[in-house]
Amino acid sequence: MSLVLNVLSVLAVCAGAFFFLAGTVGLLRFPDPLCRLHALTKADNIGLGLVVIGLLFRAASPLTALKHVGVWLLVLLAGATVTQLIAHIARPSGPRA
Amino acid sequence: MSFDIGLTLLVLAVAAWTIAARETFVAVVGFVAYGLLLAFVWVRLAAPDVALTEAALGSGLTGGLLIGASSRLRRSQSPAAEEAPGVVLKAAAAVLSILVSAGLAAIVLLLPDPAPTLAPQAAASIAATGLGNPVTAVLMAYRAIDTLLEIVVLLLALVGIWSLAPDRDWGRRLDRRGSTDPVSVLTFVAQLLVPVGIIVGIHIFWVGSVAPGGEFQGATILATMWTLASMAGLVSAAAVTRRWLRLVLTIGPAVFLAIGLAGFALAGAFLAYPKSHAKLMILVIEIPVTLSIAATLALLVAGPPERARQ
Amino acid sequence: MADFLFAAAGFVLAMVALGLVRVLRGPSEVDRIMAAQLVGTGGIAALLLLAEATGSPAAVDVALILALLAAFVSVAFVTASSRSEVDGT
Amino acid sequence: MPNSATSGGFLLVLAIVLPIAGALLSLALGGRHAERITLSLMPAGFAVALAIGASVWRTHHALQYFIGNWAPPLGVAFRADGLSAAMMIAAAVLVCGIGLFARSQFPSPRYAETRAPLAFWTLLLAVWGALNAVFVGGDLFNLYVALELLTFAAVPLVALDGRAETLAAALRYLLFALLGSILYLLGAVLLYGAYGTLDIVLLSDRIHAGPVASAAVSLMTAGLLAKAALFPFHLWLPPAHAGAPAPASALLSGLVVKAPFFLVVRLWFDVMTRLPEPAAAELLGALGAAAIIFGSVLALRQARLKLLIAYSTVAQIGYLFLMFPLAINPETGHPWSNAAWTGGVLQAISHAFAKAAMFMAAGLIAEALGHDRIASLSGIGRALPITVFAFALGGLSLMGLPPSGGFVAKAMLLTAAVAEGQWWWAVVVLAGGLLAGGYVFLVLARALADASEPVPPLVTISSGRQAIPVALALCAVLLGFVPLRPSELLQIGRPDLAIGGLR
Amino acid sequence: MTATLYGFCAAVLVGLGLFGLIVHPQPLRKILAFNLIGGGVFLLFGAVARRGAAAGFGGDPVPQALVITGLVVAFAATALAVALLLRLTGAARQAGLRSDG
Repeated sequence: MSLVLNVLSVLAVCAGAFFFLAGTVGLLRFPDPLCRLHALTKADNIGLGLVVIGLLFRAASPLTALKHVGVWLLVLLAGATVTQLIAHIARPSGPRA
Repeated sequence: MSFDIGLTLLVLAVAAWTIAARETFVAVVGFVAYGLLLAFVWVRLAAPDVALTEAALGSGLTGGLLIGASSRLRRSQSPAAEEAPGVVLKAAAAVLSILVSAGLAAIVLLLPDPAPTLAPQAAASIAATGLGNPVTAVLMAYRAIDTLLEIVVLLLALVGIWSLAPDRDWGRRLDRRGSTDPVSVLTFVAQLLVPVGIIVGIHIFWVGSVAPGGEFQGATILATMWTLASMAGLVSAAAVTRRWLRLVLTIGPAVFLAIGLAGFALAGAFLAYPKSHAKLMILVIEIPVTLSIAATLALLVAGPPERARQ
Repeated sequence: MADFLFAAAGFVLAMVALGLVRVLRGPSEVDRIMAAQLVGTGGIAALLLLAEATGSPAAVDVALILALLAAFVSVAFVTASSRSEVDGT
Repeated sequence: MPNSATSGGFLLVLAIVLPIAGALLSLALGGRHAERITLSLMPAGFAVALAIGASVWRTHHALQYFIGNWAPPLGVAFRADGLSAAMMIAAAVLVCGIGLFARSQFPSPRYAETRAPLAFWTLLLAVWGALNAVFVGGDLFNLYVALELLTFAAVPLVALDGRAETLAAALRYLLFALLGSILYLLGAVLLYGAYGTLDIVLLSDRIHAGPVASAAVSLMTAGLLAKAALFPFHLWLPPAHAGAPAPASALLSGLVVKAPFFLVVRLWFDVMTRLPEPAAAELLGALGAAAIIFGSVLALRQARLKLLIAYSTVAQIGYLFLMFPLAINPETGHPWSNAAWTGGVLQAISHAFAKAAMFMAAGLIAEALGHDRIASLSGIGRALPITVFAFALGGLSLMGLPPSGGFVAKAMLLTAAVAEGQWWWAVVVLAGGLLAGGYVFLVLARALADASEPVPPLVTISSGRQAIPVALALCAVLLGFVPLRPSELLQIGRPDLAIGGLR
Repeated sequence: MTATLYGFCAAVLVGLGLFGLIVHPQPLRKILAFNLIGGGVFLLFGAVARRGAAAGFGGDPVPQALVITGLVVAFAATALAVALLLRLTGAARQAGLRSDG
């Protein structure tokens, strides 16, 4: 059982790490800010989510699990807000960027 | 070990960037990242209490303060900026800095092995405090006088900041942040985040007696949440002359002092706690202290009372 | 297992370091804010992995605070830059 | 040093707690009550300082107190030896004088609270508490917190009037002070890393010569020098001290810069009891000599009275550091039984009184004339004779003419210089005295000159206010009747004081 | 070993901050540099604490607690310096307007 959980955990963490890689590559390579914005927020939020899922398989207590999920939700919220607010700024002053 | 080397290089790169960046705003961005990485380092150094403080204060609240300052300064041209230093001064400064760094690094290698430590003594006495977290025991019992004076330092910084207010604005509400911010996303986020943050802050404060956490970390989170709410226009600070505000600010150190003085009668010394009630008395101090620190930190970020600019 | 988690934390941190290049290079403010966001998210992920790898539960609390404050700092960034966009230039 | 708290040790706690509690109360009740709280606490604080002095004098031992009954190294100790007691009494007298003097400048508002009185009275109490914390602190980190307390209380006093110049001066002062604190802390960290304690007495037992100790002490000393404004770290001082309101200038120049000096003395004579560093002491002395000459010459060239007095502070701080090369001599026994040690401490105290009196006098003159340009002081001697008299009395001490504390202090430094065969310090002391005579007479000559037409003062100054600088200047003069030998009070509680320690 | 590594890191941070403090003319950059030095000093204390791990604690709790105190004091210093700087900027601008007009 624990072997299965470990394998699942490893898989999820690996997938998460891959998404971080993708997000970083996107941030560095995509040409315009809104594209980068898109790539980044999607990729690293999914990456963190997968890491959290991977760690949930090994969570010691319900409280720890709750904290992990809380971390993810908070980051999602922060990401969504910032995307929203940035899009707000970036559009009017588009050419400047 | 290689992980730590990588982290060290990352910290140093970000720090160097903070110094080298041409624009102030960019340097501030670098500084926030620096604070975050330092929180990481503190975890690696087995100092979770410090990591919590660094995360909340070093990266969060200081970051917010500096970001606000740099954006305000950018709008107004910097005041009579002294001319940039010449090459000679730069070279001399570089030589001095390298010497200091090299000297300190050499001293790190010269520190005695095994290292002197107070950990055994702290462990031996912790039972008398009724606490489970040795760092809290140091802050609230062994060296409580430092903590008491430090809270007074915070209040003095606030008095100092208030003393910068223009006389005509004394007694005005602190409404510097555009409380009519039209960006409703901000309001929404604040409404969602602030209650969560308050719960987290109280949790961090509460576990402090037995686990990493405590009044400074909890209070910082509460202050941050207040600042967020005020940025979204959900709350605004009362005028600095309000009596209840003054009471909130001073109740913590006042209770701390009162219990400290009661120690003369109850336990034979200033800031001593009777063994049977030590934990309870520390808790009685910590609750108002957390409140006062949170209020002080929030007002330190808010700045002096000033008329909102048109 | 701990070694694997450690390595994963290191990898994510390396990604953060690469993302920082964007903070440093700009060119626009928006990029800097986004990169700061990446540093925050990646740092938090690395911290969670590290907490599990070294068995230090308090690191999860640190991650929780960082997540909470990542939102705060981002909002401060955005309000600061939006304010300077509005009445600056 | 006994291994337990001594009787009467609780007085040390009171010396800190009373002003701090007063500051908290002022903040809580508001600016309308701050003045009354301060004035009613002054006698109590003064009594505590006297009681500490009496207790030290009577028992011939340092007072000691362990906070919360936690003995060092885990806990924090407060200690008061003769040196602490003398400084605390001087601080108490000065704070009381400054408080009485400031009443008309920062009066309690009748109705709504106003900014300046709240800030001034709260910060005055806080400075007092912080000074006492510095004077009794027995733990290097606790002293760091005390130094920060002092910085945060002192810096806002500079910018109370909110003008751009004073704000710039306050910011520069703050940056210097912060750099000083962080260097001090860095040194303390190294000492803890090497010896596992921050307690001064324990440290003095454990410390041994080596690169770590040298580096730590150098860093701490450098930081403290930045705060004490010793040349070449003096740049922040003149604008800050000259720009502050007169009572605040008196407090800053008289007392606040003496706290870091006091800590340098602690560090060099109490922590490093067994580590004489003659070369480093020579360097401190050389910086002091440079400060004396440089500060005095610049003082002579100032056009404004308050700036002249501020540059004179830069010079007078220089004298304090002459005691290091003269007192540190591993062959002639305990440094504190040396005249130079006592002379340096006496200079710190008598300069505090003299300089506070002079800044107050300058403040009154500026108030009466509406300006403080030295060139247009003519006739002020007739309008404010008592004030000009106070200025002259203070000047006496700066010049080192008898009878004054400055005379005794400088005579002791001279004696030591001759006795040690280091005559070049004597030349500096004498040259500094001449230059001080120059700038004091420059002011007096202008002030006593008859104006071509009588200048009616803009504001009449009550004689009660004029009496305060006179009283403080008289304190400086009274110190001149201290006998010319190492003072007994200052010797109490010096480490390893043998029976025959007094020469 | 980790402690020594981070001790080196602290040493370099102090040097970097010192350089910035001397070289940068703008006050806000000086404030940032001061915080960098502060970070270095606290980190060095942290390294000292880590070396003192004993009695089942991962580090000596006394320096750790002192670092927390120091961080809070450093924050207060930053806040005061920033407030002074902003007020100075405002006052200088007003003075400039007055002398211009």
